[in-house]
Amino acid sequence: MTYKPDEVVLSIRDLSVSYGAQRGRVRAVQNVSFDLHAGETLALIGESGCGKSTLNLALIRQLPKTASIDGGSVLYTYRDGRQVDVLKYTKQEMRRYLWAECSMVFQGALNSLNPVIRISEMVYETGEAHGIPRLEARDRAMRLFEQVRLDAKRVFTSYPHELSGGMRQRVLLALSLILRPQIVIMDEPTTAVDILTQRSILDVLKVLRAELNFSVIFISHDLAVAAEIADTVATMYAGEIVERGPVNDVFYRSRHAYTLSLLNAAPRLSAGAETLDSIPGSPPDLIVPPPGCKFHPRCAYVQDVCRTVPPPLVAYDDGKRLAACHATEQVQQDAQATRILSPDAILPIVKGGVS
Amino acid sequence: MTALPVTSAPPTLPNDPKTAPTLRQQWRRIRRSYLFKVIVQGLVTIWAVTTLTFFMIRQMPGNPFQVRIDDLMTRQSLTYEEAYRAAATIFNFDPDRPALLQYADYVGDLLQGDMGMSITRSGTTVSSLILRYLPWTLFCIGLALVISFTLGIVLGLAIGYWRGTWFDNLVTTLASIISGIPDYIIALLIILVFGVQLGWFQIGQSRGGVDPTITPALSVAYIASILQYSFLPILIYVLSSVGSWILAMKNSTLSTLGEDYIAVAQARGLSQNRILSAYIGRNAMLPLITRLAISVGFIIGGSVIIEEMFQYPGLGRNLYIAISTRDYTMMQGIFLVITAAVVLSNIVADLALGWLDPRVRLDKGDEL
Amino acid sequence: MSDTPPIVELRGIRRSFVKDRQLIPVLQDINLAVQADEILCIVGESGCGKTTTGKIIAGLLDPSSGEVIVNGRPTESYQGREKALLRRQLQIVHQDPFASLNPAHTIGDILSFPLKRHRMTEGGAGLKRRIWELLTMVDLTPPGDMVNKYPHQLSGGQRQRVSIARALTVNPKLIVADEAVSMVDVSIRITLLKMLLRLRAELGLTIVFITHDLALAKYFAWEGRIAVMYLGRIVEIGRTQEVIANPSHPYTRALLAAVPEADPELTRHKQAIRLRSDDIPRLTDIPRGCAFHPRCPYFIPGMCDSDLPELASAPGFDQQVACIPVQRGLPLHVHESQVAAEAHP
Amino acid sequence: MIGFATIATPIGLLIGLVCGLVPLAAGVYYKQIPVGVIGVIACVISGFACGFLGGVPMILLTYGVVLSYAYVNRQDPFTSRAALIDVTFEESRVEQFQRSMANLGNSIRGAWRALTRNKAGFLGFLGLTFFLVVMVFGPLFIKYDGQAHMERRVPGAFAMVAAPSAEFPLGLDWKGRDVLSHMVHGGQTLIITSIQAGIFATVIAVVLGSLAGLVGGVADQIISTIANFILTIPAFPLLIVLAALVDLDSGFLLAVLFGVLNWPTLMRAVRAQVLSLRERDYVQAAVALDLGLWHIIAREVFPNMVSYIAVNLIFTIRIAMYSVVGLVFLGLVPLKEPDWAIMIFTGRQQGVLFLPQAAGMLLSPIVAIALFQLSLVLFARSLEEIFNPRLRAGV
Repeated sequence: MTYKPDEVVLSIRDLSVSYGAQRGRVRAVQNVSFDLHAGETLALIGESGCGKSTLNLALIRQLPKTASIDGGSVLYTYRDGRQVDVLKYTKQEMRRYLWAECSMVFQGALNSLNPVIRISEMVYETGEAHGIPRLEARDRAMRLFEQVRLDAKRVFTSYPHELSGGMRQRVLLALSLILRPQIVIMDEPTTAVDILTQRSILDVLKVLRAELNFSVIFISHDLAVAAEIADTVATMYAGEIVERGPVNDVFYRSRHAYTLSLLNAAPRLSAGAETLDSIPGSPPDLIVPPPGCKFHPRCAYVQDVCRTVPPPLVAYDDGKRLAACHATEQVQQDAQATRILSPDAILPIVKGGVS
Repeated sequence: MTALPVTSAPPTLPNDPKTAPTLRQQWRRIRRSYLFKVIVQGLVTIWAVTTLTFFMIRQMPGNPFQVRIDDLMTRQSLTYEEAYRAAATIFNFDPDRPALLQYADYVGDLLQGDMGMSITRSGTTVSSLILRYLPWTLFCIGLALVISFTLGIVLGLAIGYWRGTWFDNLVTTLASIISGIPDYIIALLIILVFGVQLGWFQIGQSRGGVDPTITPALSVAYIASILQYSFLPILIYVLSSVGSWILAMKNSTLSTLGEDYIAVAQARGLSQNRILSAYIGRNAMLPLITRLAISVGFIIGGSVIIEEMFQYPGLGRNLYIAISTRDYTMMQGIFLVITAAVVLSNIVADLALGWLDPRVRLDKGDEL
Repeated sequence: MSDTPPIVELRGIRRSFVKDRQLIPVLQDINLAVQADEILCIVGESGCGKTTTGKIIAGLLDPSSGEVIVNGRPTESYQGREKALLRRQLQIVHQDPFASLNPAHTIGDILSFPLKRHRMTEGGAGLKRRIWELLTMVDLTPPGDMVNKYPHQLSGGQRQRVSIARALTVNPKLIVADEAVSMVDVSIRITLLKMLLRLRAELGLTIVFITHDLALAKYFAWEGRIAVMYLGRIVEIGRTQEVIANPSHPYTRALLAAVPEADPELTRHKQAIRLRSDDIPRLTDIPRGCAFHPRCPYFIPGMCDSDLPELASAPGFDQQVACIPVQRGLPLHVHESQVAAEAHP
Repeated sequence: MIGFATIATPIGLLIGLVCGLVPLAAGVYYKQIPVGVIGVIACVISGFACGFLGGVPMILLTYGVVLSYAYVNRQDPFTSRAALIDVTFEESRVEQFQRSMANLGNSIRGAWRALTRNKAGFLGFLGLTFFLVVMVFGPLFIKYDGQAHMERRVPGAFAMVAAPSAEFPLGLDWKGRDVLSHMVHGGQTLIITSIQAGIFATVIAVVLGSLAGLVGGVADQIISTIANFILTIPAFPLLIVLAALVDLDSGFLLAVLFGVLNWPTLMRAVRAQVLSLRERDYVQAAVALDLGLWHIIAREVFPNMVSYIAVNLIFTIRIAMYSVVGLVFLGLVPLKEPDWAIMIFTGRQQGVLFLPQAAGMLLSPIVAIALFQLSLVLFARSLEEIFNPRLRAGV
């Protein structure tokens, strides 16, 4: 199903989450707002501690006890058009909403399946929890296992420890689609697996996305996987979304200094000789964040205004792109000049160098 | 220090054709199977313990003969000769027979399943005595274990899942208090405080295992009296072990709660009961199964004092009597049964673990 | 190649481990020469034996069979003082920043133990000066803050720097970086790699860099060499620029084609090479002949599944490769079973 | 082992006072009078309790604590933030001594903070201190009432036993003797024996455990089979047989016997701990740096095991007391009076167990043993924090 930019499935407004800590409140997510459209794959990229995982746990209300949602709304649109704020749901309503409307694939493939029961039992219990008879749950699972290129019969009756890491991740992927949810949140699904397994999972994901209609929130610290899979990309830093836009705009015409410096620190295999430069300093303290733009202590484009005035999230190209950076024009110019590789600099691997 | 190198080059991997397994192959498969190894190990341990106890108890000062003589002299104030003659007639025990020969006979009989005759209660075989006392101890300890294990699992799971509540704090403090105090101290506390001071139940008259006046039959009265007499020992066994079960289960539950598959289960919208039972319960219980085997040995140890205190006709008390009267064969018999019980519970625990936890499947490639 | 002997050479190295009553052959016949002053990257998927190889190079693990030759002499020939000196010349930096430093010691202790033990400095003052220099060398400034801290008070990146400083205390000749940056954030990763490159130039170090991230390997060892490992064997080794631009072994080609790139247009036009099967064989029953043949798209029955390919040169490639069809310059056609596989995905 | 009772004498008091002068002087010099005074008290107590053995080490400890409050090393290069060139690294002997004493003081204060932070643990610590103080200093204030007192029999009462009264707060025992004096004097043998037993079992377990863990191979197999073998036999009945075997008059032999019997469980835990620590990266790095086997055992592996061993030592002491009291209770070990366990045994033997007025004689030892065991268990919790560098330093 292609990405329909006009149909919004999930719209998040000013969502804020904070943790209790000895030294004070850690503001992990600060008034984050974005829309997720039908069939869209939105990649959330950022380094550890930027709040992307906290944001996701907030969306499915699985935050740890020490965390609290300080404000904002998460408006979900059912297939029949009904709109509801998930944050207002009771425990019971939440349980019906989870997995049927919004499912999740966790990063730890090795530990995401109950080690003492068979895969079949997990399929049946998921079905039962949402009123799907056993037989239908079984058929859906078997078909999904085929689609993710698994030996359905063998996998269905085996225990988790009898499957390899890659197979388990594919079982999780299939399990996340068994109730045909509109949204699937994927938290670094391919970080814990090898290169070839990662490739087969990404290919399978593209095939599934084409055949079934669901949108994806894809969390990753790996820019390459985001570049490959995302329709739109959002960069997060210190709990805030600092840039959002179509993938090519964000990668080639980045409008935020942090996004550009992340890209300049990410090696590209086919780019031959590269001079990368890293981001000095270390991630900010979320209890007492630096004044003005939180990235200014580490930013190469820092100006006086950055140190005092927090940059507003401004819309560009009539709303298709958002960025919160005082030096956005300068950043975009440098990005256009450096990010696009000239064709001869690209190593032949890309052209499928096989006779 | 670097790991020790494996000197042999890797052998060529055997992939023998799948013909019908010959008898020799089948025997090799059984021999390599896990269960077979465990049973053999168990038998060797039992044999080693019996031998050790056999020789050790003979080193104890005095022997059954002298004890009976002293007893006759003090109680019936007989002279040494009279006591000696009286004792000699009853006993068929010859004190100065070399220990090794005694051992040879003993093992010989043992292999035919005969545990010899009790020395002090001459005329009755050790096995008949054990069969008379074992059920009582088995009943008490068995019931106590079942109660304290299940209670421990349920309470531990509850305070683990609802940690931080007042219920959690209350149960945790209580559990750590009673797990800190030895069983016979609890027994004394109960007897003195509830029995003597508050007079809730009469300690004096509850001697023995059941009210002798009721004819042993499957009647309600008989069973009721058994329960009434064994109520205190069982209560004390439960109190002395339930504390550690609760704390162990709480820790195991807390660590299981941190696992990813719990978060995934919750994200799948499974009901709380389903998560509590199939996910947290089953996984958290696994490490406790192995502890179950070890605790059997511990409770049997404790039963010596508890049964002695309540004059309860179990193996523990009779072991104490056998030791004080130096009844060698009786002691050997009881030690044999106790060690066999511990070895058996280890095997049962392994089997249970194998059945409950698929990762520890017994038939790891070498099916029995 | 300089005429001096390789700093560490592995000849016919095999290594097996025993895991619950089963003998698992992790390395089968590794032949590798690490030249002095070079940067050598060892890449491969998990379970290919690259960490075991790294530990054998650093002398921390004895091979089951085969020979380890250091500066031209087999390790057994070193005795007494010479052996101790050799031990200190080969150091290692581990992957996990949380486990590589002893939680019970302060950073000052960690650095002073080796310095005191081998009397690298004289007196308390000399010791402090050397610690100060080392901390500055790895950009852990101001040293005053670092010395009395415990490892759990530092970030992942800072801990790896302490690990590197600790390795430098004994003036090593070779450092094995076993996935040394893979658990650190992307932005700090590059600073650590640049620092390692700078230290290599300043101190004349040889660095063996082990990683599963091909793009990182390409960046770090662009001037050096790269060795690709699969199921306990080296399948391809040569100068990084050749191996990346002109890969010879089918497994390397599949890897390079499979890696996504941090560049949307680039990564979306890459043609992945479909393998004939996704599951990796177990180390306990490695396929006959070339271990990759069950998955290789260019599988030639009779050739790939019979004799064992050895590392050798091949027409049209500067690097060495362990693949018979490539060595014989045969054109690589997609195997017919591959076509069948595409009929019903 | 030095029995406490013999040393707690007035001369010890004198030694303590003399040693106390040092922290007092330091307190005055560094203008930390309150800390100095605490130092003096500490010296007096330890000097009094164990004479020189207690007094002299206490001088160093208290001096360190006093110094740590006042110590600022102006010249320490690492605290002065100066640039490399203009920093002088020279440090005289005296300054080095000062700095090491300050560090010692700081670590003691760190330990105290960790101890007080864990409420339950601190409660346990207070309990133990109470018992030790009563054990060491009690005998000075309450005379041991050894002979029977016929005259105290309550007219017409069946036995001499008397319930607690104003004159005898814990009542009289079956020979009309003051239960309070027995309680004060009765703790020593029992507590010392249990501690000795705990130490023996722990030492054997740690040595064999580390040996099995580090050396592995044949040594590991032998030690493990012996351990499994001993574990199969229920500990208590075996102890009964052995107790009868060896005619025990002193607690010391009983402690050794208990140590020999109870090391397996702890040995297995220590072995597992050593095996896991041995695989850690920092141990491998120490091998690479050629720091030597001794350094690896003593400085790399052991510090991470200390909190583990300390906690297990406490549990072993607890089990030891359980067994000792159990043996005495069954009358299998003829320990001399006055002893808590003997009070219970005689209570049962004389048939006074069921007399309400015997509550004083029976309940006081039982409650005392229960409380001592409880404080041991609670104290183990804060031990975990004292020895764990992460918890202590990372406050």
